[in-house]
Amino acid sequence: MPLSDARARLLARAARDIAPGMVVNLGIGLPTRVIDHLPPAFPVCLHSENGIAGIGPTLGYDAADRNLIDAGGAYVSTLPGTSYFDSATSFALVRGGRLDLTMLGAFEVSARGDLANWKIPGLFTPGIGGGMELAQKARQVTVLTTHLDRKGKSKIVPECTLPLTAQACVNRIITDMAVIDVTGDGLILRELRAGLTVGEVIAATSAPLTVPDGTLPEF
Amino acid sequence: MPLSDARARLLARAARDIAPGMVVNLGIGLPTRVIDHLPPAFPVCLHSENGIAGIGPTLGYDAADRNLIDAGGAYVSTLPGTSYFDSATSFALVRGGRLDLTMLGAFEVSARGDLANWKIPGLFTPGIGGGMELAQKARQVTVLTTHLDRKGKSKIVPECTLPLTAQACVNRIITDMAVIDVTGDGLILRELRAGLTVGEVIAATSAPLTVPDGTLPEF
Amino acid sequence: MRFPDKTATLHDAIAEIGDGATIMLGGFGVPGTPFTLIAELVRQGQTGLTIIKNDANETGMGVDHLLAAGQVRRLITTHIGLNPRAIGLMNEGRLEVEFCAQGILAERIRAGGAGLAAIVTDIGLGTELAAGKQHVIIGGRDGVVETALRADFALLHAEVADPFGNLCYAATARNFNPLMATAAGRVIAETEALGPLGTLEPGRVHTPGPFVDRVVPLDALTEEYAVVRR
Amino acid sequence: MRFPDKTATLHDAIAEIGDGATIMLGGFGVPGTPFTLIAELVRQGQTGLTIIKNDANETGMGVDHLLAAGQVRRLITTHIGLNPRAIGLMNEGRLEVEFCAQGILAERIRAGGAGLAAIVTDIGLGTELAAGKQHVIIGGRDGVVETALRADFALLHAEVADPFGNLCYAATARNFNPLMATAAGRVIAETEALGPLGTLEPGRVHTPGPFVDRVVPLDALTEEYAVVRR
Repeated sequence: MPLSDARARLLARAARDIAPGMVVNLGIGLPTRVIDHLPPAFPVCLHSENGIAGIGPTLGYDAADRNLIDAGGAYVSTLPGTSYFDSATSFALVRGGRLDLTMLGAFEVSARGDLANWKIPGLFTPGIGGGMELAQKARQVTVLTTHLDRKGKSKIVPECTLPLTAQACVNRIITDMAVIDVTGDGLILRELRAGLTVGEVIAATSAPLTVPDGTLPEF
Repeated sequence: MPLSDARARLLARAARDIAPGMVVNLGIGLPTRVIDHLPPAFPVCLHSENGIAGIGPTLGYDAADRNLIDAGGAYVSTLPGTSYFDSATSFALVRGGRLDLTMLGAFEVSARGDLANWKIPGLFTPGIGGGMELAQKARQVTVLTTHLDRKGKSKIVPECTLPLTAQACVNRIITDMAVIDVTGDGLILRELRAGLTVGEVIAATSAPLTVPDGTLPEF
Repeated sequence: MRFPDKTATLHDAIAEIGDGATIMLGGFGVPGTPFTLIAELVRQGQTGLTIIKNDANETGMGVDHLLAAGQVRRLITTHIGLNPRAIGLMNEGRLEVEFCAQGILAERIRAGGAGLAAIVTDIGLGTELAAGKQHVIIGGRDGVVETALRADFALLHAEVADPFGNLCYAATARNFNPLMATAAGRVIAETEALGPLGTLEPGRVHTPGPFVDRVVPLDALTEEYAVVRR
Repeated sequence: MRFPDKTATLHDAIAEIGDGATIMLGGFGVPGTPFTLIAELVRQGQTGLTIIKNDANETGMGVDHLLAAGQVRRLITTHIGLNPRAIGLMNEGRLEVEFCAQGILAERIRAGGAGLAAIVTDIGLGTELAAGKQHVIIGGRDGVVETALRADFALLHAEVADPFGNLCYAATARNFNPLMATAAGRVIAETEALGPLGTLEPGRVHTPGPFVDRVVPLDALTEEYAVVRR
């Protein structure tokens, strides 16, 4: 299966975790793309940490409002019901428990849900931005990532080696190979990408995976 | 001199301490009345802790807006340039150093500027309201009060006996008898109400008063 | 994309509140006090409540009805001088009252809403309001730790709302309302006017919809909302 | 009563800033960044500055000019990933950088503006951002003490202002601007439009006039304010 198709399945699967009425923050990169996989007129409120709730469709440069961006710098639009607010209010929403779900990228996720996605010492030190608070305080934290890094190594690891974004914060991992839940009993394999076997996923995962009895759903 | 005339002189004298461009909070009671002694179109911004800066004239019941009051419950009005804000912002203005002057009433003021104006144990326990922060954080705190209480006792005392509103917060005391500054060297008599002698003011003041050389101005 | 509709009936919104709940009530004096929501709370009769509100209103208004009905166990407030019943109940030991400096009450609520544990301030140092509170030294200076406040419910009064819960407050009716909107598990707003989505420009919204759970449109305003002629 | 007129020329407003000043700069990316005030700061050449800003803009924009001119000693920020010069200077040890979690930077600034000493939060616990910071136990739980930030100057960008300094921000250009407006000894706002007193309805004001010291009307907007085509 070509990577682009696997990624489309990942995104479509992730979109199914967005329930009607949720307030959701989609991180830069892969997570932002989930929105394209929601049904039209789906009742969800997209938040961005630079001070907007209820983000409408992304606009091209010619239609863009120079003052209306999301935290990733994309030019976005409003909908009836959108609101703007300052940065303190924006993170009050996150830390105060009003963000139902965030989907974030990852460099590494550990077996107990530690997340590292902001710093590679010596190589990449851009600063944490809003990621720490999203990871630590959203009611549900889902990581969207390729299962393997560019060198073919598992991004799902027994212990993170990179500086943490937040400890024990990830609830679910959705990759191009599997859906994995992070629980008090460790990582549990929930779903497989169509065409893969349990053995293939276990082989690609350096952290221990629990596999429930019975047939796993495919996506 | 009748009390009402002495009070008018107190208020007129207090009004002269309001400099052009100041942001001022006038406490309930006597202080509120200072505004009537300012010249028309005087450039001052009146703040009230319930969330308004730039208060306009007080209105009668028939002209009142039910949603537009000051912290004392008086129906007030707006001017071009008035703003509304929430209670956190209102006190950010006070504690953050943007309130140039507050004028407050007092039960007792001590020789080092301690203020007691909110509680008489066993008799009167309404709660502190915004008074503590006004007293502690306005850049200039002026007490407006009758020099003597109803029993003829000095309200300017060596040490407060009532629960404090704030320690060492008062900069100036304006009474129906005198203007007194609170300094690192104690209380200094600055001005006399017309017709009174230094001896009369000293006799009416239970805290020690320093009297500068020369003739004191009258008000 | 569209947003969920949070409009609810007065009865249903208040019926979610159980005995023993902690409830924040917006308002500073009359402006911003959710009199209709409070009246329904009196009608339904939940008891053992902890109320967090700037003041206790005046005799025959708002909080006074809850006090008269014996529904309030504890009151966290800044000033109750206009409510003789509140002072009387406190003096008789039948109502537990915790006084805060007004701006510190605002900050404690805001801190709860912002997911903070506490703020550190010099307000109250050397007075009885700081007595018994935890202290911490910040940069060599003594500070009082004021813990964050959250509630089970916040009852608010808005001038204009949309069904998603975007709220706008009138004049000085804003006061504690937008702070409390962030600081409760469930936020119920009564509103004088309810318009469709888009009624409020995005830049005019005082409380963003995601903070609000229930919007109760008011059919009419009772006498309590009117100008008080003293 | 009327209100003082705080309008000033670009030159005079920035000339108040001395070498070694701590300066907050509004903006999150392009929206809300006071590019014209920054350009004048570059022209006047004050050095040894501490800059507090969400980000370091991008190459050739805003903060980048200050960095290129060697005017910045220290940067307190959340993310500089779009400015290779900032990262380079930091890695070479020529720019001191303090990273904060974004919402914690907002809260620290807000705390400074609100006259608080610090806030206590669980954000960053167990990560390097909490390393070396004071801790305090609140209600049995570990908290990180994040100290309040204040600056000598705040430079802001408003969409509309009046001469008293009431400010309104456009869309997501609000971001850190209203927080910084409360947290500096002197607050200087550039504005795209300046109207007479009364231009802004009292309920629409984002930053109340009393917080602002200087209002600089912009004659024109430079290219830096425009949509960025990547």
